[in-house]
Amino acid sequence: MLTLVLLLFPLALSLILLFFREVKTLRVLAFTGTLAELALAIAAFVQYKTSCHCNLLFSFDWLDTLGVSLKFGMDGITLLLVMLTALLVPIIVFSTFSHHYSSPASFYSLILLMEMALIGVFTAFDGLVFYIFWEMALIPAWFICALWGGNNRIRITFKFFIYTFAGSILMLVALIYLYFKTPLPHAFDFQALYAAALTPAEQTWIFLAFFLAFAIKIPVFPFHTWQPDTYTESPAAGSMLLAGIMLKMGLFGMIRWMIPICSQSIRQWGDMAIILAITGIVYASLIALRQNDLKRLIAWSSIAHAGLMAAALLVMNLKASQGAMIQMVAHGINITGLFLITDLIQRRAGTRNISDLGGIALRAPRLAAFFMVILLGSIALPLTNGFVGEFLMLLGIFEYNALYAAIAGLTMIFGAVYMLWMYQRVMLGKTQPATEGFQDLTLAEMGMLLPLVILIFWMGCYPSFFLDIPFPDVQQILYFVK
Amino acid sequence: MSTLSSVPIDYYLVFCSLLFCLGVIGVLIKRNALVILMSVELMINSINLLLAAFSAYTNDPAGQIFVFFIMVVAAAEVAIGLAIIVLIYRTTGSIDINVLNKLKW
Amino acid sequence: MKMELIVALIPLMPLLGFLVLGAGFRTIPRKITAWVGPGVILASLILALVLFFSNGKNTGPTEYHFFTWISAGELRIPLGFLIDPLSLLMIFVVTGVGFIIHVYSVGYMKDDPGFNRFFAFMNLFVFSMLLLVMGNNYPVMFIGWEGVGLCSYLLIGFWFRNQEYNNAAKKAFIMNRIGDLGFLLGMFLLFTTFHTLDYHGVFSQARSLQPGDSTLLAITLLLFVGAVGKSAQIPLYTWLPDAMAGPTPVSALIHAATMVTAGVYMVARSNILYILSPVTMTIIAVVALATILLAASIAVFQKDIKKILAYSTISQLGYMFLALSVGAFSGAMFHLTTHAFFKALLFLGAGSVIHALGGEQDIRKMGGLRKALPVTWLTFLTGTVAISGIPPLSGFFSKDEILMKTFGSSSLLWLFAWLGALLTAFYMFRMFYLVFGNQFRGTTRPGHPLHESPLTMTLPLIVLAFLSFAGGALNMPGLFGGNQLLEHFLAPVFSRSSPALQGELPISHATEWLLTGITLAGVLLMIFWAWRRYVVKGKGLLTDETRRPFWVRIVAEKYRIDELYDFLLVKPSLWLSRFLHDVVELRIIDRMVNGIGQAAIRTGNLLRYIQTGNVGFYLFVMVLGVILIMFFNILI
Amino acid sequence: MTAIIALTVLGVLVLFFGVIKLQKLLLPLILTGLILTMALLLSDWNTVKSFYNGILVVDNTFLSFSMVLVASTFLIFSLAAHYYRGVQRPLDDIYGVMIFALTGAVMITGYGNLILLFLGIETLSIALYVLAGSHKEAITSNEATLKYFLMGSFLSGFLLFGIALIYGATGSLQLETIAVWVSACSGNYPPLFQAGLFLLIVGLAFKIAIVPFHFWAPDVYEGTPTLLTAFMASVVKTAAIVAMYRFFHQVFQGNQGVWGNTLWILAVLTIVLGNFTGLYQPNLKRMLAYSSISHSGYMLLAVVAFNPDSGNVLFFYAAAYSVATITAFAVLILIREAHGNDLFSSMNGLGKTNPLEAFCLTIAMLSLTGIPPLAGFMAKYYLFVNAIGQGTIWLVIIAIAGSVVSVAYYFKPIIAMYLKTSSSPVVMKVEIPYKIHLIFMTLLTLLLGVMPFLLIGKT
Repeated sequence: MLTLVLLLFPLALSLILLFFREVKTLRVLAFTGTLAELALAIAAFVQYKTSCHCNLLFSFDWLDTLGVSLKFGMDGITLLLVMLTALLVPIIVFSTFSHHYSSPASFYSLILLMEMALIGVFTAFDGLVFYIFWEMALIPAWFICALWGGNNRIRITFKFFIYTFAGSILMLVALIYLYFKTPLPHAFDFQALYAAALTPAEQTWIFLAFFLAFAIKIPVFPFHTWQPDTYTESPAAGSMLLAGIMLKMGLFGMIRWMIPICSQSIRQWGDMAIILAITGIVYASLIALRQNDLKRLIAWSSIAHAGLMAAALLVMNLKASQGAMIQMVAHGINITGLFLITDLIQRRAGTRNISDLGGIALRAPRLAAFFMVILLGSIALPLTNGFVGEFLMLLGIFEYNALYAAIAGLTMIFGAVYMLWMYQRVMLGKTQPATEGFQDLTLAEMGMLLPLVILIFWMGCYPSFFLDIPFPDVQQILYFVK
Repeated sequence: MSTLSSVPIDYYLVFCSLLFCLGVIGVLIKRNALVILMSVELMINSINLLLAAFSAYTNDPAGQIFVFFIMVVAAAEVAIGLAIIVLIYRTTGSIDINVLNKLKW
Repeated sequence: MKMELIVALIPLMPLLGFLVLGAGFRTIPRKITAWVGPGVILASLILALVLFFSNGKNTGPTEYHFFTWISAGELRIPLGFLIDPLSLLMIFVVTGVGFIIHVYSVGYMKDDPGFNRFFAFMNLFVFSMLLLVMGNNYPVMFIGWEGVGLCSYLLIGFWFRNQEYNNAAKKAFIMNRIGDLGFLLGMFLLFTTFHTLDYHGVFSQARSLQPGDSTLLAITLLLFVGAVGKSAQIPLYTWLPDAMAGPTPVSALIHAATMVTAGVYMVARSNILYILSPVTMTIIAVVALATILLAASIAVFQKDIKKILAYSTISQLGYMFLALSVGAFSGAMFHLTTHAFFKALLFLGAGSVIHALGGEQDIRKMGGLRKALPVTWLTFLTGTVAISGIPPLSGFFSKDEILMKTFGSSSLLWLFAWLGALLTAFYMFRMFYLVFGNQFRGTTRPGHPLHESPLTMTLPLIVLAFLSFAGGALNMPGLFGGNQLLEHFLAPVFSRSSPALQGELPISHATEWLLTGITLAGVLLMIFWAWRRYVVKGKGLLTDETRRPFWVRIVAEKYRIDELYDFLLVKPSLWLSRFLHDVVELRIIDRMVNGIGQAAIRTGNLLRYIQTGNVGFYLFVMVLGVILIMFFNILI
Repeated sequence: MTAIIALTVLGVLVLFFGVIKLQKLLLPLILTGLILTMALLLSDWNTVKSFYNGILVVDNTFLSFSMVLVASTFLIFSLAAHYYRGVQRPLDDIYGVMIFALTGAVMITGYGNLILLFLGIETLSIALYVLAGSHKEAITSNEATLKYFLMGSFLSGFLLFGIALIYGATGSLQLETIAVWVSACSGNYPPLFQAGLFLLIVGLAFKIAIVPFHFWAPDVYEGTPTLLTAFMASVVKTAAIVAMYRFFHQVFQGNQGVWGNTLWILAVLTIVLGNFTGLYQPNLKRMLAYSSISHSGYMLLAVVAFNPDSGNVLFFYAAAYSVATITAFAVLILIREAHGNDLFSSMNGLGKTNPLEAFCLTIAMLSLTGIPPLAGFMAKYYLFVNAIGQGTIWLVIIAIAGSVVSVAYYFKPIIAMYLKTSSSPVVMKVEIPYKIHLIFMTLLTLLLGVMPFLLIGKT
């Protein structure tokens, strides 16, 4: 039941928000609402932990003629991502307070709608319901990016929409096809789908369909071309939602839907996919070396990280998968932090161009400190959240194929190169005209960044807490694969 | 009845088909709305004949009843058709079907 | 007091210091910082002593587990510490030298606006370094390993207004990262072979392996890559000279005494693995020798006082690796220790000189500082003599031992090592004479006369001078009637690998005396030459450098290695980056994606012309359709 | 049966009201009449009767689809008040003819005899010829009616010929009898019958606007007064597709027949051409015409993958499609009034000036695209499940490729309304009932999407 509340609460709130005009009230409502959602998520977590891992199932026969049932639930994997979502959204909402968006009502209600859709994606235990939310998430995302985005947003966000839509609709066919392969009575329930009897050929086709959908969403090289532009053109909140959470949809889909269903064909064809992902790591990192736009640079770095996560999931061993799971959270936190900082800088200096910035550390040592911490997280320094994930993932990949690990490991070096280069150009050196009168962080802003920083260290120093949450389910899935 | 059935059915079939095709060809090659209308009538009449023939051969009155229906409908259609042609003539001063092509692409 | 607590507190004290100073780096007054910064280090030094004496007799390794850090499947990485002689020695070096340098910094950084930040970073460094040496498994070592890298980055770029410094810092971090990747892969291979990353587990299993095992070869090589990065050996050494951009105490602590020796520590720690893979040992030996000579030769022509010391550090590290490569682990650790003393001393002395000259680092603008800076002069002299290896100073014993062991393994190696020793003596005294000999060549700024440094700086100098004078006593070789304390102390750590060492031929005392004599003679000759050249002839490097022979110029320009790397690595990767973005990304991939969309729209534009608006045409096409349908369905 | 009678009476009454100058009461009369018809239809739900020895068969297929038709008409009529606001001339004729058209449509959802099929279609068509030209002054309207009439009568000739041949082959016009005959010849049919069958298909394909018999659709849609275009796009299409479905259902007892490949190809052609051509249209109305073509392609998919469930699929699809389309046309009417044209450029900034209307149009567009959780998605989903169940997966893949393309044009109005700003924003005056009507239809779209079980599996 709690799951359902968790799902419907943002929806209700987003509808309520539409009836308000006053910006202040809207902000307060949205923020408190999202905080309440976070509280709910935590409550769900507690219940999950205490009540012997019963996965808070809510089920309702929706289209029994078509074997579709509105089935929502929580397991460790879900929980981790739901918590991430519930945590990041308030921060994102908070970060928007300093902006003045036109028609705020729809803005905040869209954000909440998005949250609802995301939680739906994560909690869906039914294939079709998963797909429905998957598509639903696209609409608010598109509107947020398109309505409050940059100058040539129309073309770019449209490309984003149609590209991702094209990718995911193939998944629908795959799902329906699976549906008919499920043991009678046909059902979309994920256990049923796992049990679907497929010939190798069929499995390969389904694998391709799924992979395309997820690869575009994540995005995995070479399906990434929509991503840098979209991240760059989107409003800050949009970029955070896309990179911080929506990206995880694809990875989540991989582990929850693709891997258990087509493990055979992954064994057979997975190498192609892994090679793509790893190519993407190097490719994106290299390109990131020469980006002048902060957001764009972060976007490229995100492609690199996502590639590593995808590869880790595809090698299908426990370490890599666990690493990917924790890295999903870590990446969500780090990239949100990076976008937050970018946003702060852009609002203060009026530009995002690295070449126009510099010497901010002189004016804003606090900002410099926070930035450094988040940056360390994203270049995977030990005792920060980034390391645990990358260590496990690389170890897992290494066990699968040492060469892949060696190449994927380059991300450690390249990541350091472009991130430090960026930090040096933005924060260090002498001040530029743009950064002369740069204000240091206000208390509010520090309060906004603090949770992220705390999590960065918490996850870095005591990751066991986070690793234990999804462990049983990841183990089960991988056991299932064997 | 006997006179009808003294001719093999295939003859009717071929003949009516020919008539029908004539009508079709007429529609295709003519540009004058009125003539096209007449060609359509030709098609319909060929069908009427065919139906009549069939019903005669199968001793089933339905076909012939159907013919009556068709005649009625055809009449209605012609009425409407003429009205439209008149309308067109009023507005464009011609009944050439290709004069009117504002609506395209 | 419980042992766990003490052990835990040793690294935690500096961490505490970091947190305090870091949190309040704008508010805390300097006075307090001046006490807190060194204080925490002193605290952990004392704790280390307590630890040492409390379990004085049993030097056997004791492990302390605190909690499981990372766990996935069969992988369990505890956050645990291993206290054994080796780690104890390192703890003492780190905290001891670290403390002295902290004290020194109080004086040195007195007027710097970033006073608190500096000490925060320094404490953080000590914390990471302690983690590195105390960890009981590779990942924990790796934490420290990367942590010290970070601190070195932060401290090299301490004066971040200057982008040159920032570049140096970045270079250091990235080169270290390259090494770290090797380390990481090495760890992975370790895990896949031994299914554990604890020292204990790994070594106990490794002992059962055959010497020359191929997996071990790979592991050791990968780990060595890490060591190369961290300890600035060929080919990853170029960051160290640039690292001199940092404040001098940083150079003393991080880039001379402790961090750069982490590689040595790591190899010594995994001695069993290395003993079992002779090929790696050979490679190390070659790399080490090459580094010794290369660095030393470059040092001869340097003009920047700190750069000279940096290159000398590189070559000294080379000596340590040489020792490791011939299995003289305790020798390496011995040299590590003494080197920590005298190199720290030299750096601090240099710092005092720079301080006196108001930031001047070019030795051509120095000279005759003896009168102005007596304490510095004397201590610096001690350091110089020590590093040149003149008895009875510490450097002599440690280096002598290494040379002996090297000779024991192969006389060819010894020859090159010997050459290195001579070069060392030469460039060190060259520097010494140029700085302190003759007349002052520089210019003093008005109102800023040459002055001896304050007590906070000179006192550490004196202490270190004493240490580097008497440090040899730690491990007096049997030759001189010493009872190799350190060697025996460390024996339990290296005993496991000693069986494999039985192969080495024992050297008779006679040969030892002979070798020592030769070395000593050469060294003295070099010192004499340096004296002739720079004091008597008084050449202050004022000879214009264009008339130099080609090879000299090459050496003077550091063999153009930096340029080479720039040409081989930096430029290509930047070019590749641009190529990928401008051509592959925009011209190929993205164009393909957009192409599909545009193709669709074009098709649409073409197709819509079917809708001609001409009824005749419509009718015709329809009939055509009918005919086709009929044709295909009935006639066929 | 009662429903048909009721509708006929209603039509007559409308004309009568016109004669006695009760223009004001026309719409109330019609709406109540339609509701009454609905009631009548509902009243004999789940009863199977046949009238006039099987000419008209009243079963759930008939009832459900008739309800869709009547409901759509109802929705359209409730737009009429606004649409004909300024018009002085009496409207009884137009309304009456619309009702008669509806009657024809209802007839062909329940024909048990080809005669009734023909009569129904002709009733429908002839009425539509009139309606298409009902805007006498507009030359476009004239052109529309001319084109529609010429092609319509021509193609109904083919239909008729087809019926005649079938009659000749099977010796009967009664579907049951034909069915018996068909099952007798077990798979291999004489060419005479096949020819008849395909001519019949062609005749119906024309009404449904299936490529290559779609040519009338774009032009006629554009020329016809918008309200009536809505009628064509929803009612006529539904009726025609049902007619086709019914024929196959009755005659072939729900198992695949010789027509499979042909329809397969026609469906592909329709989907591809409809979607691609839609891409380049400058104005909303014509775009909707092509969209309707592509949707007839999708509906055809249900007939291609023929199985007992196809009826349900078509029913739900028709309902979802009709609602969305009528919503779109409803907004289109407003835009036309405000700007005199319906170019996308004239919709710029609508999101700011008329948020409600913009929102409704957006929902309609998304539903037509097939975005969850809207009716359109469920319809497409149900369709695909049905089709893939029958193993026509490639057709489905082409279909989804088509709907990916369709995103491009369905988003044109959305982008125009929300992302573009117009130099001279015009705030459209919309009276409350109209707004309510829009909201109602939008909610209907949402409802069908969220609770599809209301309609799925009901025929």
